[in-house]
Amino acid sequence: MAANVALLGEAPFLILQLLLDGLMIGAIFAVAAYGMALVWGVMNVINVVQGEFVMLGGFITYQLTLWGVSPLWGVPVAAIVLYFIGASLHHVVIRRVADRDMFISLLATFGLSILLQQLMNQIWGGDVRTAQSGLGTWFLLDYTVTVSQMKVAACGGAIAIGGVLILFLKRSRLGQAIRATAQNPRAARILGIDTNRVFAATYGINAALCGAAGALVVMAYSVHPYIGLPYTVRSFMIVIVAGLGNLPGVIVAGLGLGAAENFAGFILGVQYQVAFVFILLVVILVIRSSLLQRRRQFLK
Amino acid sequence: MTLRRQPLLMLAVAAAGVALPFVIPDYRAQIAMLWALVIMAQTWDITGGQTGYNSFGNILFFGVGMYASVVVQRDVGLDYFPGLVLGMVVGAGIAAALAVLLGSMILRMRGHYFAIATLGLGIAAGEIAGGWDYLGAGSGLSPPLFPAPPGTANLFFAYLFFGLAALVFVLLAALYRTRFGLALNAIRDNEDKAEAMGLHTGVYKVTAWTMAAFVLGLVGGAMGNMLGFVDPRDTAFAGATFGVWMVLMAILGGKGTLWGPVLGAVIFHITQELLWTHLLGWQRVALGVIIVGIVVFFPQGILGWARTRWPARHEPREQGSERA
Amino acid sequence: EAQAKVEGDTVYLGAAVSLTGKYTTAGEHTQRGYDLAVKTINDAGGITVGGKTYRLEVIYYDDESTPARGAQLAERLINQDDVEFMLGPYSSGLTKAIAPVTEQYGVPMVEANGASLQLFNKGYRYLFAVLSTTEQYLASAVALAAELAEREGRDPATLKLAGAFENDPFSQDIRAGVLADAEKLGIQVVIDDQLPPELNDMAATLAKTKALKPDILVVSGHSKGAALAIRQVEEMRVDVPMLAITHCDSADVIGKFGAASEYTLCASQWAPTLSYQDDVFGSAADFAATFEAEYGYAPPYQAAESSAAVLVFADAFERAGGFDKDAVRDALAATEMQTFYGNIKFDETGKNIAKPMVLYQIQDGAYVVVAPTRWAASEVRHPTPPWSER
Amino acid sequence: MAATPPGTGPDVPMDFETALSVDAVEEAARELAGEGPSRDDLEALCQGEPAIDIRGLRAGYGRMEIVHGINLVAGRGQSLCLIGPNGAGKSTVLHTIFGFADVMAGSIQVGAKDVTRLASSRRLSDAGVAYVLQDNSVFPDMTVEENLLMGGFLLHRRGAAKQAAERVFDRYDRLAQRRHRRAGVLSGGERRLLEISRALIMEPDVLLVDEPSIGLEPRFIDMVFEILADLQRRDGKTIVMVEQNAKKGLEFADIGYVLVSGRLAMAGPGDALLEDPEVGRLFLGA
Amino acid sequence: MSAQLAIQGATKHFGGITANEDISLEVPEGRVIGLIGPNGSGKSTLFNSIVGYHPVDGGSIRFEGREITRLRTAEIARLGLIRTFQQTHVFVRMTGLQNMAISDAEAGHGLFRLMRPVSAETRERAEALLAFCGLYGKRHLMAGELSFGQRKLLELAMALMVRPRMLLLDEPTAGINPTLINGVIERLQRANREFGVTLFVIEHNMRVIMSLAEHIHCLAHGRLLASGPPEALRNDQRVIDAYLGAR
Ligand SMILES: Nc1ncnc2c1ncn2[C@@H]1O[C@H](COP(=O)(O)OP(=O)(O)OP(=O)(O)O)[C@@H](O)[C@H]1O
Ligand SMILES: Nc1ncnc2c1ncn2[C@@H]1O[C@H](COP(=O)(O)OP(=O)(O)OP(=O)(O)O)[C@@H](O)[C@H]1O
Ligand SMILES: [Mg+2]
Ligand SMILES: [Mg+2]
Repeated sequence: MAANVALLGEAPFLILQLLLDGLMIGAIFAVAAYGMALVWGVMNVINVVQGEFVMLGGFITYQLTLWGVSPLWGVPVAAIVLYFIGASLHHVVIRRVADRDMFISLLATFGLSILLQQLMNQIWGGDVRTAQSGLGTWFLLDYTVTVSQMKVAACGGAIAIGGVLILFLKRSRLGQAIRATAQNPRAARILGIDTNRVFAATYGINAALCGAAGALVVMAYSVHPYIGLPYTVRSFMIVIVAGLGNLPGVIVAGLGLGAAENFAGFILGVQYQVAFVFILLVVILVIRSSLLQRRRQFLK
Repeated sequence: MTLRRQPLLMLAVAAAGVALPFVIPDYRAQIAMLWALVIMAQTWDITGGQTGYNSFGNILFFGVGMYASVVVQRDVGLDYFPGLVLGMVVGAGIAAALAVLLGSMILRMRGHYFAIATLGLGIAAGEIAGGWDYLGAGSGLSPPLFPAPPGTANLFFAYLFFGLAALVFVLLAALYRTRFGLALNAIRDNEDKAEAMGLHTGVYKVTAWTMAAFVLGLVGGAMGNMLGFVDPRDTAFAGATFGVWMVLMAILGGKGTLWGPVLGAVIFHITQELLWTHLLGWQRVALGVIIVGIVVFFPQGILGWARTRWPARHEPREQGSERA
Repeated sequence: EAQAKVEGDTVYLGAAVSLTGKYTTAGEHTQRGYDLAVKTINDAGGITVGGKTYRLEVIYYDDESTPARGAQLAERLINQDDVEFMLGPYSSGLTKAIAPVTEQYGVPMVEANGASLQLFNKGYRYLFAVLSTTEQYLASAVALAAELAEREGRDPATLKLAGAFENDPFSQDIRAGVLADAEKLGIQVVIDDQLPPELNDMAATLAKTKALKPDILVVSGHSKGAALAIRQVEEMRVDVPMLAITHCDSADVIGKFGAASEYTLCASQWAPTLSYQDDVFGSAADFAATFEAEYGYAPPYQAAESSAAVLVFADAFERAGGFDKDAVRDALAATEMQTFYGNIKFDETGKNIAKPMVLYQIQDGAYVVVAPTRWAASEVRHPTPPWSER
Repeated sequence: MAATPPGTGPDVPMDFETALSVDAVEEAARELAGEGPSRDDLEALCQGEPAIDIRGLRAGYGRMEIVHGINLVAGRGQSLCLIGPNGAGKSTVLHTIFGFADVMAGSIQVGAKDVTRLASSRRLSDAGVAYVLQDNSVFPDMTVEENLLMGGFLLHRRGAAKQAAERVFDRYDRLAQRRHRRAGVLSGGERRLLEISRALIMEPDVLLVDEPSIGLEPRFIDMVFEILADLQRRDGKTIVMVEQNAKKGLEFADIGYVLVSGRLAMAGPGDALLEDPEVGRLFLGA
Repeated sequence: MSAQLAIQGATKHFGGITANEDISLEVPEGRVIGLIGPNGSGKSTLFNSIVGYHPVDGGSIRFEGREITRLRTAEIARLGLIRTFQQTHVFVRMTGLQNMAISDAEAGHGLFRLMRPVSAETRERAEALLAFCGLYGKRHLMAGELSFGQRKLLELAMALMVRPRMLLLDEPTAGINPTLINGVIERLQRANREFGVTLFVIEHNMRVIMSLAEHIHCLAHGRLLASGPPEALRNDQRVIDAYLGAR
């Protein structure tokens, strides 16, 4: 461990490289986290299928490349397909569990998550899939630092998606309905807002965001049927750190998490990278909860 | 479940527990697993059902017990059975100590924050074990072979887990009749009010979780030996299987009831075995469908559903007007 | 009590394989290897035991890539399905979970995908492995590096090695083998990373590699590790003279990454170009052709070794002249045969000592055997030119 | 008849003069009511063409039936007040009119339109029914102005909602002063005012109001009733309200209905009920 | 005689909102004291501060001579200072009797004392108090199945089960049928007189507060506006302006 820290000192370009790589994966986490924040805030559902939506987006994009379509089209196509998948899942399952104990929806979405994992495993097989975007690589500092153009595009795309989402919620009619429903669903209903459709749309938008993220993932990294959990868990962490209803905070937290994780993997050894993330999650929860306790409030 | 029929039912289950390994000897391994699952569901329900603290990370204690027991057997140099017993006890002790330590920190969180914190702990534990060479790191550990002819190992574990399940059941039945049981329910129903009435809620929550941890430590300690191989992520800290199943079984049967977790575990285990046999490769798709089905159609569990269906059957209810 | 599972003219073998979960891909190769051998044997009239001919059939369960499930399924195969002969699962971890069960019941198991050396120091009597054990996987790569260094007039002790190994029983064993070899040759290990199973980004390890400039980079992590390594080494332009990995063919790295996979060294249990042969499949190349005709892709070695396991059982049944478990076990222990997959002879611990590993290099878009010298089809291309020149 | 409590220790006195049981009140009310008012009695109370007409309504939540076959008619521009003990089903009747509860039998007609099976999100747009809920229903993180604009969510032109909001601000200075504040920080009375005026943006014909005075300080209670009176007299709205403060409610309303255990026990003009000694004893706590 | 509950300069802010500002008042032992004031004037906030729900920003609170400003809710409750809630809080999935059993402070809250079955005495006292509050016939019903008014009564019975030294009641009659209100008033008066429980009551219902309280404090905008006996307060111009309105 000390050796790793020393190495950072000897080869400072590593710091830049780790930071860039961390920020780029962090941006993708952030997109999935937007969706989770939305569904959580509006419907009071913690959506555990988040990662599987990302995975589906990746497979859809991969399928496009098999048909000879450029994977860059995967971003809009996966988003649209996932929107409809999300809306139908809402119709069949989520709508029936959403107004119950939150724990019930947690379990229901968990069930969906293993269902989708296995379904994809049966359909596409368990293989690792990637899609070549055809974009190249930039080199900085005399070839020591490499920046994949695809990852930069993914990062930029993620931030742009976030911006569009914030504007959409603020300005559009559906966005307003979503905000109103989030704050008081009953009141929204007495004003003639069809909250069920708002929920379906919210859930669909969430799925679409994840689908877009998945398209970026398959181009910048890789997908396979069991890739979901890390995205779900990281979305959750990001939302907790940023605080519900704080979309700009989500992107900052996402980038921060990506970077922190990368540095932790480097310094502690990659085998402890995942442990680090989860312990960080617990530590953040404990700290937040004891700060609140001082004011006699609770994380709930 | 009427109160009057309880002893009869318990007698029936006890008879089944004693007789089954000989009635269907080919299924001894499954019978042992069944009772182990029953215990997992029962212990999950102490916090999840009775106290309203839904944990996704109780698998932590199971895994700790499993590793502790195998390491004790490996390093202490006792014979098989003394080693196993010592290992189970040490594992349970460590699990309980961890529950006290971690519980006093994270049981302050409420609702799903607690659930997620426990999930994080469970996964982190698996990852740490997977990186720790003393515990065999990613290669896992192999416990000693059972020192008896084939088939007896399963017989032994079937009775061990049955005995433990029965003991846990009886103890919990007694516990839930005390005011401590009521205090747990009070926390579940309205923790603010429980505090406002002067209850030491923090102490009770930690105690409840510690009880669950202790028993799970025992189960894990024995389970490692029964399965014959300890893998950090897929056996010991198997959040995606045992970890979730215990929650599911309790909910399926009816959480917050004495019989619910037992019933849930039995139905779940049998269903799952059937799926494995008949739906090769698709069994987890089916499992997903079943999970969703359970929470959509039986959110109160089978017992809860039965109760709304046939409401008159439980608890004596006196009609008649009170004194004016 | 359980009767031997030989009904009429059918002999049943039991197997738990990974049809779902993280080993799905390789599990499928395994299952297809078993199926193909069974089909080929049956089509050729089955096996003749004690003057009577029998067909083979395999009873499968899905172990979901989890050891706990695997152990239970072994119990179930033996107790409920009354299977008396087992084929192995995929991966060392699963084999470790199942072997104690088969051992308890004295059920012979021939396995083809559990390479961990630790399986063979437990004193198991009923476990037989047709494949070479883990310490051999990348030993030839490390030895090759040392040899090449000497040829260049360099002391092998000045070499630096970087390793990234998935944190599972198989790769951890490989790691142990590589570290031991490095120590023996005096090679300095500068990176020793253990990749978590859920990792999908090796950037941190590769950045370190760039900083430390090792002479050899070794990566082991099933199919996913292979794909990740090739992709990110290219993307990050990591210049390393020698890259050696496992699971090239099962991950189909040539198909996925094309030119980026050039120069990569791949450890393999088997190659279609080897000159072994047997009566059932013919030569190694014949097997490859049969497999490709059946399943539409070239057989990865996981499939080949699985087919070989069935051949070993068939041979042992015939020599045992019956289906008594212990007689079959003894026949297995006495195996000495050649198959399309290689020579097979078990030592007293049950591992195959008659077959070496081979080392491929990807040259001009094809797998070419470069070591050991006996089968080398071509000279190794070394060092890998830097990315700026490729 | 009564189950006597055992062990009534010396420290718990048991000689009370006053009743303390919902059941006791219900029992008495049921005796008083006998069969309850007939459909004809109710129609007689309705003046002009009915703006809302409920026939034989059975409704509840899920499988549980709470309202057991009631009729209700109120004419255009009339106000009707439902009173009754806790848990009688008063709020459930309003819920049912707006489609928040499950109808098991019967029909609900608003104006000329049968709305029994209409989705609740379309009752405002298609039938002109607006609802002021018993508990708080503002959007706490939106400003007062945004809340009013949400009241005009169904208006497809944004300008129209804006104009309607301006009219509200012209009328109620209290709200105008606070138009850019978050609604979450309003006081109870201001919040009630906002809820009522928001319900009026779409110019509904029928206004359902659940316990306008609950939790309000005395001054606000008067203010809210003034607003309601204004709406009825000046704008000719039909108002159906539930009020636990039965005295206030009956003083205000043209028609009073007494609901007991999901059934109509009595009905009559508001002032007549107010003077009825039995009603006074049972519901006004006189 | 020094007051049982003494509040000195209690101040509480929520973000920019001042909920309580420098409130000082006393509640003498054995009396019934009222607290009135417009909506949002900080009445519930003051109660919350007293029972340790949230700490005050400034000032001190003493109960029976003991500083309780920084104590936690449960500790304060164990001193015999119990509150009820504006929205009812009962244990909805437990029966009335169970609700009472767990409220029995005399049977003990220590872990070991809890690990015993419910004693006969506890049960008897619970039944008697349920009868006192008119709920004896419903003692086996889940508290969640009770009507709103009945839950309020159950909450009162639970509070009495603790044998509190002082009860803080937050709008005990809000949402209760006017006829039943008379019954509640009588029960409260008896509890005060015969069990010797000090009562500190928030109410908007003037009829209730005037017939119950011996002394009333009125808050407005988070500050103490006026104090005095009911009659005096009813005619206090400041109170009329801020709260009661012209009659
Ligand atoms: N969402 C619901 N699901 C099931 N039961 C309900 C629901 N809402 C109310 N109830 C039950 O229906 C009955 C009538 O409730 P309702 O709210 O209509 O009474 P109410 O007359 O308005 O009483 P209050 O004066 O206390 O507001 C009560 O017994 C209540 O417990
Ligand atoms: N937890 C909180 N966070 C933020 N603001 C709060 C909180 N609790 C109370 N407030 C605010 O403090 C002020 C006083 O509230 P409080 O509940 O004490 O009023 P009250 O006198 O009890 O009124 P009511 O008669 O309506 O119950 C209000 O403006 C309220 O919005
Ligand atoms: Mg109501
Ligand atoms: Mg208040």
